[in-house]
Amino acid sequence: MWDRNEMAARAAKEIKNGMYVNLGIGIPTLVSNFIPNNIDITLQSENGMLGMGPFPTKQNVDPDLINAGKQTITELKKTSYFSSADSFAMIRGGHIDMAILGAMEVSEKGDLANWMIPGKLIKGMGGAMDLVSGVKRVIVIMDHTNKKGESKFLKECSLPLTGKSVVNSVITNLGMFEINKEGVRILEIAEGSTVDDIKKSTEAHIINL
Amino acid sequence: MWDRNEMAARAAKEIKNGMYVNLGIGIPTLVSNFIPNNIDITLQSENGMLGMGPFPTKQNVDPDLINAGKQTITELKKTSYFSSADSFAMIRGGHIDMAILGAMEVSEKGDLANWMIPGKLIKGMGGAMDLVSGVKRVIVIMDHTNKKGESKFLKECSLPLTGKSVVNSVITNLGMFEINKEGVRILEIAEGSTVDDIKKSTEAHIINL
Amino acid sequence: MEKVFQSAEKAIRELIFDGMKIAAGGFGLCGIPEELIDALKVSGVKNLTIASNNAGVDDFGVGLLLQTKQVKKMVSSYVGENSEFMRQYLSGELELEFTPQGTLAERMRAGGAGIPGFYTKTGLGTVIAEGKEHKDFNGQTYILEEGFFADLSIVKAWKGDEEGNLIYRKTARNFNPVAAMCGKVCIAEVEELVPIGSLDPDNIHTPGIFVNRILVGKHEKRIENRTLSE
Amino acid sequence: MEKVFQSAEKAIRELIFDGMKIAAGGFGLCGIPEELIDALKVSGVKNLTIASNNAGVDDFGVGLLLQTKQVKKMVSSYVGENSEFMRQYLSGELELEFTPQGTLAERMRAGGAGIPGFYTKTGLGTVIAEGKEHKDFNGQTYILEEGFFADLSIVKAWKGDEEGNLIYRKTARNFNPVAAMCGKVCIAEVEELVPIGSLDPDNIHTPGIFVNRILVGKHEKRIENRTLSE
Repeated sequence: MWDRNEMAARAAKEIKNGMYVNLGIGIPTLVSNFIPNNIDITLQSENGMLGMGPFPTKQNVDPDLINAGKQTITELKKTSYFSSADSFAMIRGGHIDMAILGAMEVSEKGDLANWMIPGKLIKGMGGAMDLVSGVKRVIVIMDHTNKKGESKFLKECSLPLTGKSVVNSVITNLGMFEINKEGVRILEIAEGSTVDDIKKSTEAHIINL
Repeated sequence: MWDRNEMAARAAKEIKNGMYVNLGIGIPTLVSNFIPNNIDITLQSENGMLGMGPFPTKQNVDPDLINAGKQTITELKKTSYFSSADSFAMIRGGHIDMAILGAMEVSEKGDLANWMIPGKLIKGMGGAMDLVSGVKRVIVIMDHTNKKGESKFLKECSLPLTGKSVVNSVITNLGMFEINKEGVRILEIAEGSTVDDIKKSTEAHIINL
Repeated sequence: MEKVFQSAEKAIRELIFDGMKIAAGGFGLCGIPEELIDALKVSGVKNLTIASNNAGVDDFGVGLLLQTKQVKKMVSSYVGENSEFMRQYLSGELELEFTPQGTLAERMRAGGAGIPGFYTKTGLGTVIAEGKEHKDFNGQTYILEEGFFADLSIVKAWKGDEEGNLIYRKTARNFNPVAAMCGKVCIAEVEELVPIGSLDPDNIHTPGIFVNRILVGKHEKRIENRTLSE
Repeated sequence: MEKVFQSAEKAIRELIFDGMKIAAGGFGLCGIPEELIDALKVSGVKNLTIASNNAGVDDFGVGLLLQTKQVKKMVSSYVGENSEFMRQYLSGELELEFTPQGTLAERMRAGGAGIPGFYTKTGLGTVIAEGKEHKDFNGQTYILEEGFFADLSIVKAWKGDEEGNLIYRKTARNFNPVAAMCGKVCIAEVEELVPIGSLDPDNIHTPGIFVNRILVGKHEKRIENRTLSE
């Protein structure tokens, strides 16, 4: 079983030198902690920034400098700022190499649900619908099951979708999975987890199981 | 009969304080010479500049600073530069108050032809199609007749159009005309010209003639 | 044309009416037109439709106008940090046109650029696409989104001059440049009004043609999520 | 990812192929990628489709590639200053997709922004509208124009850094920022390569994400129409 940090570390391995990457709120934010020093990437923040730096020290907090999660951050030497329209031109125009996002549900066809639970919780899609439809590769990090132990990796999503057939890879506490036209394939099983654990916790059909 | 400068001076009278104006190549360029000092306007150049200044002195020529006619120009204190996309966002989005353009032909419905003579001369529409479809008011300055003495103010344009029902006012050597839904109306007759001169030189139907 | 106004109250006067459509700049509490929002609150103008990516928080930003029930409809991508927003929406008191963040930014730009509609892949296969025209280009399906046109734009910039030329600072730029474009009238509040000629003409983010009125405001710049490095 | 190349010849190598689509920045002879145009000429690549507002003049700018008959088709708004361009078009040797200047700029931006089509009033009722879809919005008719997607973008900037961040100078900006967006690969030639961190992050006109390769060029900057005040 991977914990939050191990999931983030696994996602970090997918990031290659020179990539432009957008990290979602939550566990995806942790991914930047696991990028090796010899890998130089550029983080995009969809509120209008390329080259996002780490969180600030107390002295460096700047209310005009936040990320898409509204957290205070810092800039780097290579940073550029731009409008929301230009930011999403990058995202929707296919210029971002990878987005790593959280999810409520993922289906075996790569459908993603992560923005609302009807009647209960509404966050809004923010930039997620734009990201999943525009970015070259979409990786989801999520717990394999919800608090009740029900699978979040489903045949069909039950919640309103963020995007249809948009997820390329899924990283959960149990392992890493690839979704393509043939279906879902296990790429890697988390240390301490077994094929049986995955079988029990997955509703989606896995072709190499 | 008005000469080039008198036509330009007549057009200048239509320009009110605070206006954003785009002047076409040729006689329209002369209009800026006739704007009184107490009228503060901003000239837009569609290649990406707001606040166009006069032509430079020999010492101030800058190859990076030209207008839409590719002429060297200068900047003012209030000048801003932007991309062609942003420039035409201004134009097409209706933010420019007035465009003053030349014409080969104008019809009584306000159709304008000024970009090509099939098989003979092709300049291209440049930004003219964008200007006539986006700017709040379009004024044409042209000679009333061509070199053969044939009317350029027609029932229907014979040349390929730049825009349909786009011209609001026409200033020729014979006078100034307004085009609206009712038709063409003489607003002013040039000093030294007569109603008869206009009658003889105009194919378009004029409702107050 | 005098563009400089002495206060937000004076700047909005004669421009506001019940039922009007407003486009507001800002992302969360960052780069929001604080004084103009206050002036709208004080004015009591009602039944507003406001396009704004978020609605601030309960007691700051556009959230203030939700508290006073001056808003009939929001056009937004995110409700997350505003419990009153979520409550009014779930109870049916407030209309909400959920619009993906990039689609919202593009709709504002389109409105300002004379583009009544454009195609995008964003939202395809989701509730966002329901009832919208679908069209194929090069074998892929896209949906039609419409340009957003506002009666009034309210934006916040860092510096501005008397011509209305604006520059923004860091991520406080966000939706402000596109919000500025799509209104019939645009009012900008700035931290500093500088003399004409002091802004670099190569680096003006919003040319003055888009700005009809400008005023200097005081800005609390409240921080929503102060996150520090360890 | 090393973006800096030592010459235009090296920068275009392995990227060019006969029949390719190129988007070029520049307006007239102002802000044109002089060295990249020369490198394309020297390479002998053929049957090009080039989207460029003009084609320079007969012996400078994109006109050089017309002289050598390397161009199959131009996508342009203006032919006026290039007699060879006009001659080739009138004789049928060259295809020309006449595109209004604003539509061309918007098509390039759209291509770069993932927008396959948008509606505009420009060209309505003219030959430009023939064969294009017409659609009404709020009682007015518009025509559908398509995003422009290029295999390669060639642009000229004033300064750039190793990340590919670019800034332009005065009206030499023109089509360069949008041309840079719409290519699968974009090469930028700059007058000066500056260290990372020396460009103001608030004032970067083209963020490095749009630029794949960058080189320093020498620029003649020929003036097309030297007009002086009296």
